[in-house]
Amino acid sequence: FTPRETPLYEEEVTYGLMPPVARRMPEEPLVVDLAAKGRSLGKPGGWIRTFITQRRNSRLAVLYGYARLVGYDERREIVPDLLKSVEVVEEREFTLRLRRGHRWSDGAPFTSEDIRYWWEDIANNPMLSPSGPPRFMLVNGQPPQVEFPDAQTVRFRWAEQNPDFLPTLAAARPPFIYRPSHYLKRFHARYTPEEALAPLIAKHKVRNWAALHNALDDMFRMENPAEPTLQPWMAVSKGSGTHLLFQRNPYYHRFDANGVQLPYADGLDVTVISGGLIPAQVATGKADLQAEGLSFTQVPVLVSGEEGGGYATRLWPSGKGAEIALYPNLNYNDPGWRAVLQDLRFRRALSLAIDRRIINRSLYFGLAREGGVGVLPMSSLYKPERHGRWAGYDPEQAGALLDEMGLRRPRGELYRTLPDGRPLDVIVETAEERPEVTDALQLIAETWRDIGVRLLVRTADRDVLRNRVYAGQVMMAVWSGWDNGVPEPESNPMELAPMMQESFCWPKWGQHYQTSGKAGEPVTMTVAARLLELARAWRYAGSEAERRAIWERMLDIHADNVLVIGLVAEAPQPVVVSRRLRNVPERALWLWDPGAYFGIYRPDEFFFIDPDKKG
Amino acid sequence: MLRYILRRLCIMVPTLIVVSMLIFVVINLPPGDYLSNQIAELRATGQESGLAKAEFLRHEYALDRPIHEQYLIWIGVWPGPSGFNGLLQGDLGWSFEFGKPVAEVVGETLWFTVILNFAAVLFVYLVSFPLGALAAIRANSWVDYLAAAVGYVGLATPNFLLALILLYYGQKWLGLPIGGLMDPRYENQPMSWDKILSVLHHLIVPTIVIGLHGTAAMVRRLRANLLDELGKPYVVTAQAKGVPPVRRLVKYPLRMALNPFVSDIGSLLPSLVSGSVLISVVLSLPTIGPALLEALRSQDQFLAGFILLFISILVLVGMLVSDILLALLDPRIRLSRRPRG
Amino acid sequence: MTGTWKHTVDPEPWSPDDEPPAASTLDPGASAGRLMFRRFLRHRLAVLAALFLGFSYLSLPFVDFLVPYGANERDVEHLYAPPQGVHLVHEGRFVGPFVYPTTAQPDLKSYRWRYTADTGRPMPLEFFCDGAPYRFLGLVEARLRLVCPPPGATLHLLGTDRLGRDILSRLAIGAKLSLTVGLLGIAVSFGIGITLGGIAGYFGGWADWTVQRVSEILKSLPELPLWLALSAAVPAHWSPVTVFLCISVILGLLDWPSLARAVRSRFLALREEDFVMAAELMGASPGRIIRRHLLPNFASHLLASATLSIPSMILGETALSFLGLGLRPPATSWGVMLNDAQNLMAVESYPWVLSPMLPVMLVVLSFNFLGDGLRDALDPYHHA
Amino acid sequence: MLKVENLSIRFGRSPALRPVVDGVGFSIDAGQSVALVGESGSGKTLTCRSILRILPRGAEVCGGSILFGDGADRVDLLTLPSSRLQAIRGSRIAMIFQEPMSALSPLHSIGEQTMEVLRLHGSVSRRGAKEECLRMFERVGFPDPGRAFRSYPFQLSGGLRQRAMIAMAMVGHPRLLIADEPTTALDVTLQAQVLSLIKDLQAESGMAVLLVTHDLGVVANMADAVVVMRGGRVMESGGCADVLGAPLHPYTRRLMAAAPTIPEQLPRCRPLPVEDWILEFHNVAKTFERGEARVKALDGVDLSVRRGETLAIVGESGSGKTTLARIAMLADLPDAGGRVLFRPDRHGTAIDLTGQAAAVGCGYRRFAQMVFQDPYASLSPRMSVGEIIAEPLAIHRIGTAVDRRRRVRRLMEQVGLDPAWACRYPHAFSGGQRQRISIARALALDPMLLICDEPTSALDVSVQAQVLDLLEEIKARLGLSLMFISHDLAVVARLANRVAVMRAGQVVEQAPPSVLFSAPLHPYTRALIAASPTPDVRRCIDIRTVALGAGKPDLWPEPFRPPAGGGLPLVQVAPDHFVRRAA
Ligand SMILES: Nc1ncnc2c1ncn2[C@@H]1O[C@H](COP(=O)(O)OP(=O)(O)OP(=O)(O)O)[C@@H](O)[C@H]1O
Ligand SMILES: Nc1ncnc2c1ncn2[C@@H]1O[C@H](COP(=O)(O)OP(=O)(O)OP(=O)(O)O)[C@@H](O)[C@H]1O
Ligand SMILES: [Mg+2]
Ligand SMILES: [Mg+2]
Repeated sequence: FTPRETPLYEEEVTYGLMPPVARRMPEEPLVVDLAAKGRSLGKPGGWIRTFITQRRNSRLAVLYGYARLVGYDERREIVPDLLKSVEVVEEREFTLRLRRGHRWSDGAPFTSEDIRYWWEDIANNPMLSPSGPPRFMLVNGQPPQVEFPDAQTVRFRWAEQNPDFLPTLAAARPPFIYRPSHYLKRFHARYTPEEALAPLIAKHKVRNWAALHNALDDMFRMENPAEPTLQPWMAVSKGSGTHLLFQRNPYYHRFDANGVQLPYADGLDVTVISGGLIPAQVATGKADLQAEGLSFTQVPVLVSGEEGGGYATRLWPSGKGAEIALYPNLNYNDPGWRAVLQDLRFRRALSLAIDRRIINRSLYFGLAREGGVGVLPMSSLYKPERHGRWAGYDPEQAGALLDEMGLRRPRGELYRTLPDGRPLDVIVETAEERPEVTDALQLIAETWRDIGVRLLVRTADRDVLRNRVYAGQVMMAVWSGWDNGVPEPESNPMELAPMMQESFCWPKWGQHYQTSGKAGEPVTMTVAARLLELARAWRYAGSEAERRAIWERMLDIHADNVLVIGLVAEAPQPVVVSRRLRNVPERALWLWDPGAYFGIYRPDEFFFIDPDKKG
Repeated sequence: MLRYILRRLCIMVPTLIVVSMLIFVVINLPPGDYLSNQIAELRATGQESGLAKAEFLRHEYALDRPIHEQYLIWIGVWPGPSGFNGLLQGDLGWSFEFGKPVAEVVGETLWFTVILNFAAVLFVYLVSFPLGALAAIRANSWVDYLAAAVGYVGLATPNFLLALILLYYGQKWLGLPIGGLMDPRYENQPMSWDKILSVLHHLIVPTIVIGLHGTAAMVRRLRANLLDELGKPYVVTAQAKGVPPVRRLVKYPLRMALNPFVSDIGSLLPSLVSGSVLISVVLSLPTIGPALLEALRSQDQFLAGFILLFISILVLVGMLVSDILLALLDPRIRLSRRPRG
Repeated sequence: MTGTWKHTVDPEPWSPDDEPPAASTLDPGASAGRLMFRRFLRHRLAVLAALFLGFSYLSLPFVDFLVPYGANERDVEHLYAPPQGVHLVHEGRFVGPFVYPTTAQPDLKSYRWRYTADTGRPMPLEFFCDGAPYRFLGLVEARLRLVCPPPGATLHLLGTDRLGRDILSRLAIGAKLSLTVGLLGIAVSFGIGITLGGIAGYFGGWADWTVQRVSEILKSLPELPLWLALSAAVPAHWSPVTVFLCISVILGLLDWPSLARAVRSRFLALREEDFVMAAELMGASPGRIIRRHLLPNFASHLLASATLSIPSMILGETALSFLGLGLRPPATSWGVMLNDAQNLMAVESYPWVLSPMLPVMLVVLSFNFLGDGLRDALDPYHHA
Repeated sequence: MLKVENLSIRFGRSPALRPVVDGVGFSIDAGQSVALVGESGSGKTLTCRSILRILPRGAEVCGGSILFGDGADRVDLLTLPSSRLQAIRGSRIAMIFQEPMSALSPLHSIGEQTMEVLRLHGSVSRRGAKEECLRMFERVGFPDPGRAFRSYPFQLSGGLRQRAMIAMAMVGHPRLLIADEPTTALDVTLQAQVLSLIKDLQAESGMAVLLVTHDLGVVANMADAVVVMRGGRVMESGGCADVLGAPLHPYTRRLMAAAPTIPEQLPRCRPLPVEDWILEFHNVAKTFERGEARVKALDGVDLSVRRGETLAIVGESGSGKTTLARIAMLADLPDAGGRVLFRPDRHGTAIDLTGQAAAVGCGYRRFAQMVFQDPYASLSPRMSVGEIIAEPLAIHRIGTAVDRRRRVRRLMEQVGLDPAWACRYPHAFSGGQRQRISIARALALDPMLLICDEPTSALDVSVQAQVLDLLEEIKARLGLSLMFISHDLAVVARLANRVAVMRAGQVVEQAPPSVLFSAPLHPYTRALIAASPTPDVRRCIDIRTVALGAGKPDLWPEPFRPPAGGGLPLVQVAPDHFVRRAA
């Protein structure tokens, strides 16, 4: 294995501005076996052009870069990446081993000091972390014992199991438990005297050193180009304006078998533009890799532009539990309604009264998968018999269920009434970020009308909606179903149980659990209590089989109780890929976590066949 | 006159206080605040790792205090967590959304905003004055009808749609650029001829889209007002003096017809900043408009508050300017001899 | 010098009391209103516009009867169907109005529906037939329609949208809202604007001061956040139409300062005119002076402004729906339809969904010409 | 130089309509003046305007030609391309418009508007143009040309505005001057001054003048030839001496007969109820502020009007007559210290109008009416004449709509207007017709007190006589009290019970007409009377000497000369005869 110099940096190296690649790389680089993955070896060069819709999406370099201490591979298994290895003992003790000679993008060595700095000077500094260390570092409220035996080794040891630790490190948004201490110490009051900090505070127009530190330490959004990174691409432009450039990191730790340092592409060329314009831009060939801002409705335009734009449109299935799902709020404030919503028959009836085929056909050209919320076939937890339960279109049965509940239709009226005489108006609230949702609701309204249920739609801003749900003011919300549609037994089943305020079925129960009973309401429904119990048990389960069993049970409960009413899943997400760009999977799962969208498909391995040609 | 201006300036102070309070209240009307929303969002999407920063900021910017205290801290008459840091002290606050001081966010976009809207205003005036005058002189002729039809096509097409159509076909057939105010490669570059050209190139579509509405409105109003004046005897006098037609029109009836437009300057200035919000959003122009909308949506309160306050100040200044101009324009208003009311 | 002049006398016979013949151009006795009407009639386009608008408004109560489909009637088999023609002659034989049935095939290359017409099977249209039920005048359940598609075929003269709804029918039904509700907003804002502006401009002094301050505060009040806040505050069980109505009124309540300022500044100048003083000296009340003397002299501007607000009245909701406040389904209006059409898809692939632009344009232009005609009719200097 | 042949103008195309100008022809040579006289509404103004081709919209020349220039550059103005016409307008042919208030742009200062002519047609610098203007302002009798230069029309009195109009026309030294009633708003001495100025220019540059006027006295003194018009047709034309001396056409004769003159011997006044004042001014002063400068328009006026009496006010243009009238009508408030008292009933208490304007206002507004000096501006342009005349009735809610319409017809007939015109708008009338509309409106309410600001200045003598008869009749019938402002001393002599002569914001002499016209005391009064022209070609006044007027006050003889820095009191010299002089 002989490393080869990157053409982009050849000049710098010849003039001595940068050490040659052999001295830049870690002593133990990560050599990727592309052939084993069925990918081809590429050549370095070229910039990948793409668009984002908002400035804050500049995090995209961290998503596409997807360099994590440990990361998921394409099969969604966790493997070391920045780390040379990680040793786990009983899921309580984690020993992280760094790569010797690994360097930050500015050439400074990456050592255990960087992790210590994070733990001692950031996570446990009351100024920088007013509410203490992050929650994933606490088990039953207790922090770990942390040791730094040498420059390459870090050991975390908890009293009890912490199964979430590694998945969190591999998340789309990683916690960055390592920070460039050599850079950040300059802004930390513990290491830098006040006199030296004062001018910096003034220059950055912030109020104190902590604010300064916070502003300059931005590993995720990479807003500060001066801050070194370990990602394959580092920010070069100041990050102002609408054009962001991320250039290859000369000290990156991954290489291909030929000794070519990854990433292949010299950089990411990111333009901020409004969502409505992205299809127009893409259709004229202005993007090499684009998925953000594209939706299925635009596919005809994208396809018609393929010839002129020199790209191909691929449709990746979405990896969410459901693309659109209705969340009956089991904690709705109105007691009469709450009883109805908690009634299993009601939820089943509503689900049965949705004609998912028409929705699929009208909105997704029939390409999505009709069915309730559940795991997707890609997951090992998938069971076909769970799939269609209570999700077929059967208005008769639905009507019968409602009749059985005593929700009668007064003579000559179109809609039923509640037992207390109020009209059966189901108010569904949506954040209206996708036009499909409104259409789907309209279609649902029609079929629900047939069973005597009136659907009223109300739109609110995403944040407003969320706050209203938490407060129990929303009867039913529309959102996407389960963020992770492809869980494995190791995935935390929190989402399926009333363990967090954030899940729209039971915000108050979730809050109760989260705050250990300080706020919210205790679980009153047996099914929910059972789920809670199972999720707790998952945490202490010793083996994979045990966890799998728990998962199965939870999934069964969900499928049977229709706690969330899913409409369709695996909605096609258009992904536009330039014909010049290689190693991009033909079809893959489009998922935030685990996945980081493109991240786990390793965009640092994507390459241009003709890197010298200007795009 | 000077005394009048000074007096008006004094009146502006209480007005401004009232407005600033209203703004603050309105911004805080939706439940929650940026950071608590962000915290919720991070939790909901399982991004626990982002929380520390948000919590830090929440305390640092006193979002955990009651609203009246927040207002006073914002204004700068109440000590915040790190002393008096408010508008009065020149600290515009922090934009959570952009992750930098408000002053920086606004400073960047303000330039583009001014350029863009200046172009639009210029377009409006350059096109609508001749066209309006022509439509008035040749009232009910084909020129008039054509001007009306074109104007109303602009008015009757939703802005976004118009923008989209112009953009798409402009790009397809004329190679006009889409979105942004300049070619990305000139960003953060020193000013150069190419950069200016690029900006101009990018300005074409937005200017038309933003300007068309105003132009159409102006043409119609100008035509109506001019038609009223054209029959007046003093115009005949000018004719008898041998004043050439164009000059005659501009000097006499046009000046008279200007009155309602001058009174509207008050809204011209702020529209320089905010008028094009939605269009800028659609065309993804880096103006202050999208920043405002985004800030409002996400309750980025210091940013939104400052922009809104800024716009209000512009409104007030614009009204003042318009009153002064009105008096300058019409001596009868300036030297009114009749006491009343 | 005087001698150079020839002394001539008009040869015609003359008697001292014959009045010089009246050189009147207008016939005597006609009232001012009649004359105005006659002047209006001379403006061809205005008359045409008035007729068109009159027809449109008069037919509003009956649109449900006139169109073949209901506003929310969907046809899953005809998503994004292109406009369909009505034919009269089939293979050289006169059949009467008929359509060819069409069928859709998915085109999985371009992800579009392709429609093929079965030109072998002419299917005559039905008239005065039963279609989907609707509420006639909002009261009586009815099914009778002027024309229906033959069973097994469709009648989409302007095509269908993404959910397979007939665009022509939606257009006609949407007119009910588009042509009415927004007018309310205009009325409110004009009412307030003219009254307050008039008072401020005519009286000056503290009245002016107060109106000025209020309008300043109102104008500098941020509208955007207000809308955002409002969108959160609207109760869910309100029907979309009620919401829209409310918003139109609120829009009107917020919109008056501009007009008020224009009125005020014009009145400030006008009140210095002698004829205003003359009226005052005759003892006319301020209200009368404003109404009879000042406003008519500003009528052109007001008319122009009013016609200019028509498009925003029809399309205002498109901007509002951007902020989540617009009309929501199942209510239909032109704004909603255009809003749906606001994407490249429409422009590029399904241009017929843009067809609501046509009636908007027609209505707006009609209002404009109507306004022009009125202006000319009111203008004493105007000679056609 | 100008030859108008067979000119016909009409409104509207319909052949049923008679042309308003029908076959008019005349010619003017360089240096000559032709006077166009005739009935109000006979088409004089239209004829003049057709020369410059600035007819109102809707009017159309349907025949004839207008040749201008001599020899080779003779052109037909009716067919000339408009670009060439542009060059002629203002520079070679200039026009003085009949109604100066409306004809001046309200937004530009007088100086600016005047200068424009020079700047357009000569290649004069700004400085030069301004100097030229100031010189011309001086010549047309502006007391303070510099101030006038900066003034806006609404700040000037009617006479000053007219002078501005004249200056604007003459500053370009045109070859043909069309003067449409150029001196109606001027007092007789100023009138003489302006006429002499015109004569001077004629002599200097051979300017031709087309003079439209109602004042046969002016015709007699100015014109070489006369064209008499009626109903759009020329009744008689010829040399001035011929026509005025030996009129052939019966209409001309009637016109001559109707011309009022100051009789040699006025009958002594009928005694009036002595102390029944309906309106009293006590120490009324009015100061206007123009930037830094202050203009004292009225300076301690004490005047009273008896019930049933006609008080005529004559005086120098700009002496504050209109201001006084406006104060009487409460359109302006006098400076502090002044009082205006109104006594509604014979023995009732006097009400101070300045004090409680609003409270009394309404009653007062019902009883007191005013005829404005500039009728055009005082008529709402967007109301038909019928509506205008009926408006006072509508305001005070008198009668039904039908009653009002009947009343309008009656009033229109009384002032000599065709009632069929009730639906027309003010702009479609001639100057004189508008003046009559204004009078009709003022009479609509049968007022108790009528204030007329030059109500007959634009009327030809026969119509004027008709209107004066009407006023006298109403006065006799209703006991109307009249405050009558006029420059025409002949009219004053006929109508007034008492005359007040004003100068520079003060009353300088006050007496019954019989006394005043036979034995004037004040030098200014004397000058005024001397300057009044008579319609007799044989008794021409020497315009040049009378134009000097009474001269500057410091040239007056001793008892009348105001001491430096002080004023003189008003001294009673006989019962009812007051004069301002040293006691
Ligand atoms: N715009 C118009 N429309 C219709 N008739 C008009 C219009 N202007 C003038 N006239 C009529 O034309 C006739 C002639 O008007 P003109 O102004 O020439 O009269 P004049 O001789 O100047 O009268 P005066 O001495 O009163 O000024 C009048 O009867 C008038 O009513
Ligand atoms: N609004 C004003 N601002 C300043 N000066 C004014 C104003 N109105 C009138 N004046 C001045 O006051 C003086 C008196 O004006 P007024 O109109 O009373 O004169 P008048 O006697 O009616 O003259 P005329 O016979 O020419 O109409 C004039 O010098 C005039 O310029
Ligand atoms: Mg005239
Ligand atoms: Mg006067």
